[in-house]
Amino acid sequence: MTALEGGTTPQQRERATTIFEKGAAGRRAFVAPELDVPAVEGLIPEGLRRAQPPRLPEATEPEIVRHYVNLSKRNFDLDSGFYPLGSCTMKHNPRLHERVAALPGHARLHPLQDPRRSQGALELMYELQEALAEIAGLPHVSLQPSAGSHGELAGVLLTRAYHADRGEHRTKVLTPDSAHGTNPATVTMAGYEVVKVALDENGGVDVDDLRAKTDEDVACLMLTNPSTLGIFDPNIEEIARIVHGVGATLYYDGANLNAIMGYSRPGDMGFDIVHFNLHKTFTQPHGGGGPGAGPIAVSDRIEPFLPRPQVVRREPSAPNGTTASAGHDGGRRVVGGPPTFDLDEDRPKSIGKLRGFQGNYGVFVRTYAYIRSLGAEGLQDVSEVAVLNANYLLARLREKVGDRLPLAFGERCMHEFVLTGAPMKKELGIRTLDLAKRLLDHGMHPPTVYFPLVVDEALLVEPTETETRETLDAFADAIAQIVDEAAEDPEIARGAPYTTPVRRLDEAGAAKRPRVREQL
Amino acid sequence: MTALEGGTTPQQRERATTIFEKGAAGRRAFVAPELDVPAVEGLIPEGLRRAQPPRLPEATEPEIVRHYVNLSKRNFDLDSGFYPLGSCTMKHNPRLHERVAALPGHARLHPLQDPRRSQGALELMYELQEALAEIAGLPHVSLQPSAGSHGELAGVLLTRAYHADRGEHRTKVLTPDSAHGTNPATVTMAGYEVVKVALDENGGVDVDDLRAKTDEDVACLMLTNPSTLGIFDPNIEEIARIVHGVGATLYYDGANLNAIMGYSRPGDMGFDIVHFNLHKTFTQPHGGGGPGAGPIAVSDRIEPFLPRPQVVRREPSAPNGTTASAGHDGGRRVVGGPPTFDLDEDRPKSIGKLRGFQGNYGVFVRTYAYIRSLGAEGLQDVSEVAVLNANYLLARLREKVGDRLPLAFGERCMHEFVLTGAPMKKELGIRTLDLAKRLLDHGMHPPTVYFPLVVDEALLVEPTETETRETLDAFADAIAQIVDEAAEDPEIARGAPYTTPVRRLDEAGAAKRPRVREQL
Amino acid sequence: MSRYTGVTPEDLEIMLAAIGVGSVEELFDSIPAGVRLRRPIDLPPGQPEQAVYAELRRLAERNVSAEDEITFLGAGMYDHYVPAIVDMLMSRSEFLTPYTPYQPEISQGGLQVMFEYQTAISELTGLPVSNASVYEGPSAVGAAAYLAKLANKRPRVLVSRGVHPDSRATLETLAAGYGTTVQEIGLDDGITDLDALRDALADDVSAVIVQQPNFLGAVEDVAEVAAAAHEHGAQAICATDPLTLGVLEAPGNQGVDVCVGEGQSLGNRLDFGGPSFGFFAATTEHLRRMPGRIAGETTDVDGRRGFVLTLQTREQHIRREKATSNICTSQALNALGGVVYLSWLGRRGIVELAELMLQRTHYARETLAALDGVHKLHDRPVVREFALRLDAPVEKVLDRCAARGVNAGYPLARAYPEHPDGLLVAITEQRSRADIDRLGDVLGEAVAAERRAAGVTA
Amino acid sequence: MSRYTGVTPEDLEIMLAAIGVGSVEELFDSIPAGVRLRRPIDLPPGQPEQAVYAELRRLAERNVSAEDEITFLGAGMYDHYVPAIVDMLMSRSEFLTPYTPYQPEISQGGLQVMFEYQTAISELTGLPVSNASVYEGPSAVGAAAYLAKLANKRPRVLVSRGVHPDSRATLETLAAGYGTTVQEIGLDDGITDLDALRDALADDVSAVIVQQPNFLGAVEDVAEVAAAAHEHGAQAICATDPLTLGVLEAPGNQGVDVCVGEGQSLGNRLDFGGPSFGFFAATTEHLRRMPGRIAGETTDVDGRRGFVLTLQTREQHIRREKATSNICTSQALNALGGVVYLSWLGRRGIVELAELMLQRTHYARETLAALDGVHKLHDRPVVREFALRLDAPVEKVLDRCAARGVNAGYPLARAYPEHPDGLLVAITEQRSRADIDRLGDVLGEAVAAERRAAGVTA
Ligand SMILES: Cc1ncc(COP(=O)(O)O)c(C=O)c1O
Ligand SMILES: Cc1ncc(COP(=O)(O)O)c(C=O)c1O
Repeated sequence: MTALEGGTTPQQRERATTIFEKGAAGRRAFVAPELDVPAVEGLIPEGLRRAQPPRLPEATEPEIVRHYVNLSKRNFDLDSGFYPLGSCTMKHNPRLHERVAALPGHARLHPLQDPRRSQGALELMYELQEALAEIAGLPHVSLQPSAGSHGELAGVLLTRAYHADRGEHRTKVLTPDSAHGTNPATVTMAGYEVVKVALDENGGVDVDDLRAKTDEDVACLMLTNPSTLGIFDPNIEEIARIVHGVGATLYYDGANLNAIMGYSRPGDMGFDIVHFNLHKTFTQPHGGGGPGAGPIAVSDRIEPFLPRPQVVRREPSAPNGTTASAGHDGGRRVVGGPPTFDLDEDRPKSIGKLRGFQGNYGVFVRTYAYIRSLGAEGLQDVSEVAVLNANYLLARLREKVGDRLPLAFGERCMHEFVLTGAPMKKELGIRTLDLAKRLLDHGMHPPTVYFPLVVDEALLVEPTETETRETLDAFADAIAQIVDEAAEDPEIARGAPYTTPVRRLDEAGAAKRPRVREQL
Repeated sequence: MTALEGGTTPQQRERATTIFEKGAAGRRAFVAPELDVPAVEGLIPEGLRRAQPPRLPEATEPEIVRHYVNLSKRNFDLDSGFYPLGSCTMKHNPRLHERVAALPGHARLHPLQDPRRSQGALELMYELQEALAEIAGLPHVSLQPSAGSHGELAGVLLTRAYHADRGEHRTKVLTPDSAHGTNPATVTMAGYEVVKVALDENGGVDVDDLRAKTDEDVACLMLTNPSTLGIFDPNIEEIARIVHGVGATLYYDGANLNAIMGYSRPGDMGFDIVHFNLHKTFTQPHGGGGPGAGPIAVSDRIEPFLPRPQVVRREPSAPNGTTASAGHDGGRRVVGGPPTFDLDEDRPKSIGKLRGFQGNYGVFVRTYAYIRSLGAEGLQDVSEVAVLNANYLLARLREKVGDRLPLAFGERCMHEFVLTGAPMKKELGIRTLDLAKRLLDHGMHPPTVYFPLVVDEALLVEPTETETRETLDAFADAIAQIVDEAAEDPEIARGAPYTTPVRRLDEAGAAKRPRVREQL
Repeated sequence: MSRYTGVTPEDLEIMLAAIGVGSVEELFDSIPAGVRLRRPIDLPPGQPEQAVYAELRRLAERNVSAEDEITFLGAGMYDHYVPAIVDMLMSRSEFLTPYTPYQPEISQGGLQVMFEYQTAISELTGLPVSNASVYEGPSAVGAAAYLAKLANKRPRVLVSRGVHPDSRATLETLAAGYGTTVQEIGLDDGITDLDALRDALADDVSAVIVQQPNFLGAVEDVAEVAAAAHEHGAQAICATDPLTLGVLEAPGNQGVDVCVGEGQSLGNRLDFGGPSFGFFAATTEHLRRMPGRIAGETTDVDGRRGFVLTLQTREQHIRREKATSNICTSQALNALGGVVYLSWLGRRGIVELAELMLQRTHYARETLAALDGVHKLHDRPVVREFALRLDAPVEKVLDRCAARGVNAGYPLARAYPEHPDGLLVAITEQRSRADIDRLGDVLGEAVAAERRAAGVTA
Repeated sequence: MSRYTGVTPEDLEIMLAAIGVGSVEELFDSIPAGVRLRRPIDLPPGQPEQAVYAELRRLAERNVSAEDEITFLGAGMYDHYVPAIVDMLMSRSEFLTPYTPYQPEISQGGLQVMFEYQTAISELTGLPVSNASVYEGPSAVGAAAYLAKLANKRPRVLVSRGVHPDSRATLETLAAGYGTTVQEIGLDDGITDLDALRDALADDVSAVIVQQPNFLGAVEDVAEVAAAAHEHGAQAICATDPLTLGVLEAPGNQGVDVCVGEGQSLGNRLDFGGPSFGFFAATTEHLRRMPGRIAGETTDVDGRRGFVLTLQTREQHIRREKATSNICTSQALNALGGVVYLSWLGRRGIVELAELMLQRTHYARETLAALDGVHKLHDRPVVREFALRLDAPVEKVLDRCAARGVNAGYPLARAYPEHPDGLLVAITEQRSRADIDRLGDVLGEAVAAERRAAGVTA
């Protein structure tokens, strides 16, 4: 095996050309419907009328299809191989979800359709709220946020509104060192100051440091549990006591919810606000960077501030518009006909809106289908197998490369784990990045690298529950092979990848002289 | 560039494993609906009950998806590159057709649904019959045959029925040397003897030979025009006269219809029976070997024998069931309400059925959409551009490699053309097969090779109308490059391909010791 | 230019110059004047994509599909649930758009799918070899009889009246071509009359054809039929519904030489009758006589495992008039749907699904036969479909049911005049007990109403 | 085991042994007893695929979608035709299932799509830089104001009342976080009151936000707004409907600094409001302040052209609390739909489509305003949507129209109490003249009926 193994593949030989370089003047894919009304000149005053048409592509439909189909082949994807990208929960995306989301009754439903004529959608959203409330262990849900970080923003703004309502003005939000970047970024956007909390020697929150930093200026602690280290914080009850002790809220970053369904609930841990990443635990496909959705569940004291509108169920006995039973309401029995569903805009203490309309409904359809498919038992199975798979893969890796790539903290993990490549770097002279790049030549997606920041040369591995033992074994073998290979010749990994459509890219150069669009 | 250019790609490194080798005992993708009726034992007597379940795969849904997605990546396809496979008309497959064919009103319609409750389907079939009749220039259409060769069989059986009805018993069917293999194979299956007709020096039917062989024993002449040589037979009128002179039928193999729409019609050339390959001219996707459809259009004298049922339009004024207006009927005006459509089984002289139900309706939906999309002008544009593209590509190739790969007959072509690789073989020592295999390394599908049989080292090139000039140029360049490369070192082509998932395969060995299923 | 063609004025100029002609029309000069079309094609003008979509939707909505009613219509095609992964895989460009795999090096995906499909069909039918698909069910029956003729050159086939009417009709049509006489064997209390079969058998019989379960839903004793055929050196051909093979013995284990059938129930849509696929499996003896494509395993020059189309000397493109069949384009994509479906169903699933149908079919049969004026047409074991007799005009009863959103099944009189009062009812995993009970209500009321109308007092 | 998980009993044994525990439960021992869930999750049991499909169909059928009525409802999302190739490409596994392209070597497809998308948005808006998408329209407005704040640190933004009500609401919510005061500028005869705007402008104004066309459908004089903003050193932000830019001047050519908007009309489905995408384009000055992913062109070690996520030091995963935005997962797939749609539409098509909307909108406005009891709410030029006043209760009129299969539009009173009688009517290429005429009939009759009911004599 040489550093140039694989040589030049057909894909590598092709220069990347954009759709703007394809086609020719005058070609088209679109055929306009006929102008069936009298043509009137001058409907737009000259100064406001576009002088030059936008230079969009000019290509036939076959050219466009071929261009994008070939582009797609320059992507690695979850349907083709293992994707253990830590913190991202790259689980199988059932195609049933795409089918049901595409039903015209869902896909072509206008967001402003009268609620009386969108009862199916509202029922679905209501039932999803109920299901998420049960999973979170918190009674009230807003589906509105568009992604995890949007949910975080909602959560911190809710905290602000909650304190403001009590006449309090707080200035700080705590996040542990292991927090995802969206946590501190959110805090800033929401107008608070970030205060970092240290980790203890087991990777959990340093309770003493927390206690020291928690005062009446603290509005909130943002935490994910299990943490981005894959560790369930054993002091969670104490942490909640400390935070609640000063009247702050406890925010749960739900990115790691996949680990605990059926075993624990954020609400039971004392969290006030939780976001869900429907594109992680609930298998909305990632789409190469979205769409997702980041619903939030909250406790009673936060409920008044939830975004508007809320989806509510109205019991048939109640005169319309008078009693709205929002959120979790226990019984489901029907008196005097079926219940109806509505959008409740009348929320005087609401923080307002976080986006247009009612949220990413198409994502809700998929999530709803997933929850109905799996049911209670299936969701618990998800977490059990996710944790089992992670621990098995960890065991296999420790057995094979435990000295070079040791576990960063502890002995076991929840649904993911963090290895440190520090010994490998020191002993073999290859970095975690090199290992990752070399994995590409093995046809696997690398784990998350260099996150969480608290671990040197971090490798965050999340296999998910939908992978088989065979795949986990193959991954462990590939890692071992790369480490062995590096022991012989570290240059191979350092030069990797070799077989991908392009090889290592000049990221620094890209940032220095940004070219962010095609020059026409 | 060396003979082993490209080395080993990641795909090449993977051993092909079948779905039967994947998974593990007990795994599953299917979850059965609950048994909601009382379970009764012994419903099937022991001897008739299956003793051992079929050893089907046992795999989860993610395993199945990944298996087949990865298999798909081992296929070349029309959406990825140029596919100038002569005689196959590999034109762009519009995705609109897949969308409309999937509408539940079409896709989930049962073939035995009462005609009163399948009016949309019957209307579509009726309108398609009308459109195909107009395109063929023959008044009556049966949509039933499943593919071209099935249409051929229908045509020869119709000929048999026609002659039998006249009390004639004929024994021979004529086909030219350039005929597609399905023509003679059909003749045999239909119980006739094949008599070959020679070609003249221009690649057309040798009229003298035809005259010599045409006698009262001849039932039919099967012809494609333009022929598989891409040549429109200039003597077609004379040929028709000769064949009709002895009372035989003239059968049109419609595989090459893409060349002449708007310029000529088989019916006007004197053909009695025509088949259409909806998967060629009318862009039903080929699916890696089907499905297709092979409707036939026939003249008045053949009409009584058409397969049953026929789709008919009934005018509202006529009492139901009394007047069925089958086939082409001129006017479309409606008197007293809209017309209805029905299946007419009452065809006493019919040859019967060629298959179950009414034919490949899903294919008809696509064809209908295509004809509606293009309209009269668009269909003519198809043939014009198909012929223009072929002639342009021919010109480019003659300019670049005309000495090594000359045109087999004549100076120009219709929608496709045949080169002979004989000089290349002699001068450079590589065969047409080698050229084809080397093209694979250029990311293009080779033309049809070694067909038609009448041309030595044949290369049958059909670019189709949906390719751009740029693509044709790239193909000509690739061919020239391969020829030049072979002039330097013929071993490169002889060893090609190098970059495909597998390299040249042992076909002889496969046939000698056939392994046609996985051993479990 | 259209949305699919892209010759710009500039392209045209360059291309005509390269060719050396002055216009596109000139390229058509070789078409003699006498056969030229001298007017535009008489079809409506082209339409934008959205208009074509709207038109096809309009037509779709004039059909009552299995999505619009509770349907018990079967009789050869069945409303099974098609899992989403089948659609997804069938619509991948890489499977949807290639031609038959003539270049194996770039067609390993399709070829391996064929090989896997053949394996699955072989497992299902209990026969060692399968081809990669034929058109569909009835023509597969015709092709099987042709194979028998190629094998033993005998002039006569016997076909059970329990075989699908379309299969029998197709067989007759094709046999008229290849010169085989078709003789029908009647039914006795729902299944093939074995005595009549034995009487008809002789050494000039090429093949005996039976269907399992037969058109009336009854389970045949295929082993008996095969044994009888073999006694006279005839081929035993069985047409079967593949999903029933989850509970019924594999025909290959019952002595059958050729097993064929309609594959629609395996992950293919109804599509008003097609495209679906036909399967074709046989004993090894017949391998070199099989129609259609066959994928075989082999190795490449570097020793890698690979797949090719094999035994092509059977086929029309090589052997021409000596080919064992004229089939060329077949149903590869639909067969892909079939093998993906079978993989999805899996070894346990096919048994569970067939068992579910068996139990629900029993329940439905008993429920309906308990209605006033409704009787079993026969008492034979059934798996997924059964025949009833109604004491009321069947077509009228069907109309009454349809008006209430239930399609009660297939009126047997259309194909079996001897059963003017017959109704064939099909069950799939999509018809729940609640659906069956609803059918019971609706059918019972419809029969009662028709009887009242006819003056019968219940 | 479920259909998505595959730990067989044998697997389990091997895995537990490798880990060194006796059961799966043991792996959850680190969860303290006090926070353990001691009962099963309270949700219904899992369902087979077919049952879930049936349930989701049931829900879908309880909605009246744009497929079920002739709809003129717009107000931010529009019923445009989505070409089939968009669905096809968006559903390819290679685009549908990957994560954000953190490993560029195996993500060139997605990265190049972003680069092409950025180019298309830049062309449309007339601004040199675009990001790769934000969530959707209204939050994009909030993000644009945040960028302005980052740029000039000023405490106040002015927003036209012509900006979408959801955008204004979202802006208020977000601004409450980052500490910006939002002040609304009223409308004068349909468009932003320029005098009021000039009065409100001062050197503490961070940005002025206007929408083109505005919520009432009127074309704004964006250049005037931008000039006024710039006079005080404020940023000019324009929210726009991208399809109207086929006929309306590009905001970038009118002096706008940041142009954002809802991308749904570009090949995205209605989906009851999402997912779609927001676009975000700006002047080069703002490049390093933009929120979200940006793809940039570069080369690999062998000199090949390639694409990467660039300028990541703006982003949360690098800069954390100093990031210019907290956005992480965005709307890449929807943006893919957008650029495929724009490629399909093409340079000529976008003009043709916008022109078609313009003409039909004019026709519809004149047709409806000619009805008794129906008046234009303003006289400004409109492109694809226009506001009317009815001499009848709007919600009741809408109900009457809905009962006849026509959705006549959006009742302005819901967001504009000052227009209790207002109706907003949207046109797309899917609404033909015949549809518009039908709306005219139905609306005219509904208004008349309501006026009769109220005792008005026509
Ligand atoms: C731990 C954690 N928190 C928050 C987020 C942000 O979620 P989103 O990308 O949905 O905004 C992520 C996603 O990467 C995450 O892993
Ligand atoms: C000239 C010609 N005739 C007949 C056929 C047979 O058509 P089909 O494959 O549809 O049976 C073909 C297809 O390859 C062909 O090219």
